Amino acid sequence: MMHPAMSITAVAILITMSLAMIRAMLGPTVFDRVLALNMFGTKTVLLICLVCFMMDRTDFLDLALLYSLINFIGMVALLRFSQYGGFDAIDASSDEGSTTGGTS
Amino acid sequence: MIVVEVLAWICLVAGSFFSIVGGFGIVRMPEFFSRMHAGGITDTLGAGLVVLGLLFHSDGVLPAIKLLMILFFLLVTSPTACHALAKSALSQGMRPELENDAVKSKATGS
Amino acid sequence: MEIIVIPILALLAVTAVTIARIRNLWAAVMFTGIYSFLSASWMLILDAPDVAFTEAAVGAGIATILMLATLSLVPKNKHKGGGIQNSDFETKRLRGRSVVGSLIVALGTGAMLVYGTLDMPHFGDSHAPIQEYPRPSFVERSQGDMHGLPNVVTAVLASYRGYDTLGETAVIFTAGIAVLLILRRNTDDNDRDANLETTSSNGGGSKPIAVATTSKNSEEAAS
Amino acid sequence: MNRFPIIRVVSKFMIPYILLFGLYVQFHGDFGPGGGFQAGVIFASAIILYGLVYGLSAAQEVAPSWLIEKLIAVGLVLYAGTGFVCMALGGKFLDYDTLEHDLWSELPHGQHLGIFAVELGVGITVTSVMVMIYYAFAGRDRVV
Repeated sequence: MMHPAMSITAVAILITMSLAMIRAMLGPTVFDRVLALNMFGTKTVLLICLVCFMMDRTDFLDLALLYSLINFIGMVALLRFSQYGGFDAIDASSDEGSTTGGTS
Repeated sequence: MIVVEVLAWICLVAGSFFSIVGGFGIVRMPEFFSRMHAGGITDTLGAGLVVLGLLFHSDGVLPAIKLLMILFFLLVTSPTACHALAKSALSQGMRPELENDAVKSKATGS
Repeated sequence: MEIIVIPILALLAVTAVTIARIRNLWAAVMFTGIYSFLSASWMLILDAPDVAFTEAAVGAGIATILMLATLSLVPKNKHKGGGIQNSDFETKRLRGRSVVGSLIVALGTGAMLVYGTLDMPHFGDSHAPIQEYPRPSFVERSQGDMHGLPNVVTAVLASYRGYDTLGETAVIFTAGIAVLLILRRNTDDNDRDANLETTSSNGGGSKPIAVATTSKNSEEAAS
Repeated sequence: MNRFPIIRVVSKFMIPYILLFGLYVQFHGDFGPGGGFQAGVIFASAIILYGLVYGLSAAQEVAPSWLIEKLIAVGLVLYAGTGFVCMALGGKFLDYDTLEHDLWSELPHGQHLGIFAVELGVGITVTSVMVMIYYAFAGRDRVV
């Protein structure tokens, strides 16, 4: 079901993606780039939803679901490496982690 | 049916409007924390409205449930990532550039 | 659909050029993430959801983590601050020395590859073996063969081409073993100290040997 | 990441969904997009997320190193073993038509059962290889 509003939204999302990409290229700090990448991921999820509806293949929405889950892992990895620069200083946190995990 | 159609139009067009506004914001805003504000608009309001607009078009229960789950995960993960990003930026010495201490924060090299 | 396809392809091209040109390796890793997002959308539009699924699962999560992990193992000055001029100098030196040789190698390889394709059937030829062989095609056969499994891609991968997939699994197995042999130090064997002392060639050595070698080394150093 | 309590809580909240989605992709791959490889990668991503947030030793308590090492081989053996079972039942290697049975009607039959077993083998191998590579990277950095 090719709906005109969906085409408009898809074009708008593509414009937003290109703007986010400009920020990812310019980005003076690493955080600007991570922010742009996060935004790009969200926009990809929306674009995939729209494409599924435009092609009338709504069983492919699994792909958007997968991206909305996996995008978070990439973000956490980028943050952890930009914060600590590696895997070190992990184990100091693990003991406190068990107590925090117990209360949550 | 015409009501659903109109609602879908409104949601999709509003979602694309907020999405583009956030996109321009992330390019044009002067420094990192205000850009984060612009990014937050697209990630929550834009995404929510677009998914809501698609929800009006979905025929059948399963696509609607999947859309709701996508919306739910987006609304959980994206603000979390933004929060952690802001926190680690603050901890690495970046400060938001306020109007009255713009000179001072430039001096500290944000 | 053209209204989506053309911008996605343009963004893909821009991202690829950016990955090649950018000097900051962390930013390059992020751009590979963006490339994964775009190519997954593109494959979905091409009606290949299985490939898009693989790209989504690998490209955004695991690939980013592994590339970041590799960067974190590289010495710091390669990708932060002052090392940039150093690496620029390195590339300049290499460029001056071997541009002619590498150009010849690249052109020769390309010419051989193009020569290799000359015997292949033309693109879209209806008499090519790939169009002729499975007759009736897998798409028509798989419904009856597979008790009505709808996903033909899975049927082809796991059943009709089962040998190939067995080989692929063996390749993954071998790659995993190879990574273990190269990267792992036996941290979980309680002989971390011994492992630190000995060289990586006898990394599996037991504790007494390690102690013996270190004491010998110290004796040599003393004498 | 003990300076990010919200990330810890949200990760704890997300990991079950990622694992569940991995199982869905594994066992629904015959009907929709997906299969063993994708499911393995998703499953491994969940374990790696746990390792990134809670530390390598916490992840190794969940998925011990020795177990993962064994599972790398178990998946491949499961794949090849399906082929040998087919041979033992009188067919050719990986000829799933010999797996027809009438034991229990809920269990998949014939080709479907073969695909099921083979995809499970691929999934196990891919999961354990990915987790093992992560352990190799992370453990190396800790020692240096």
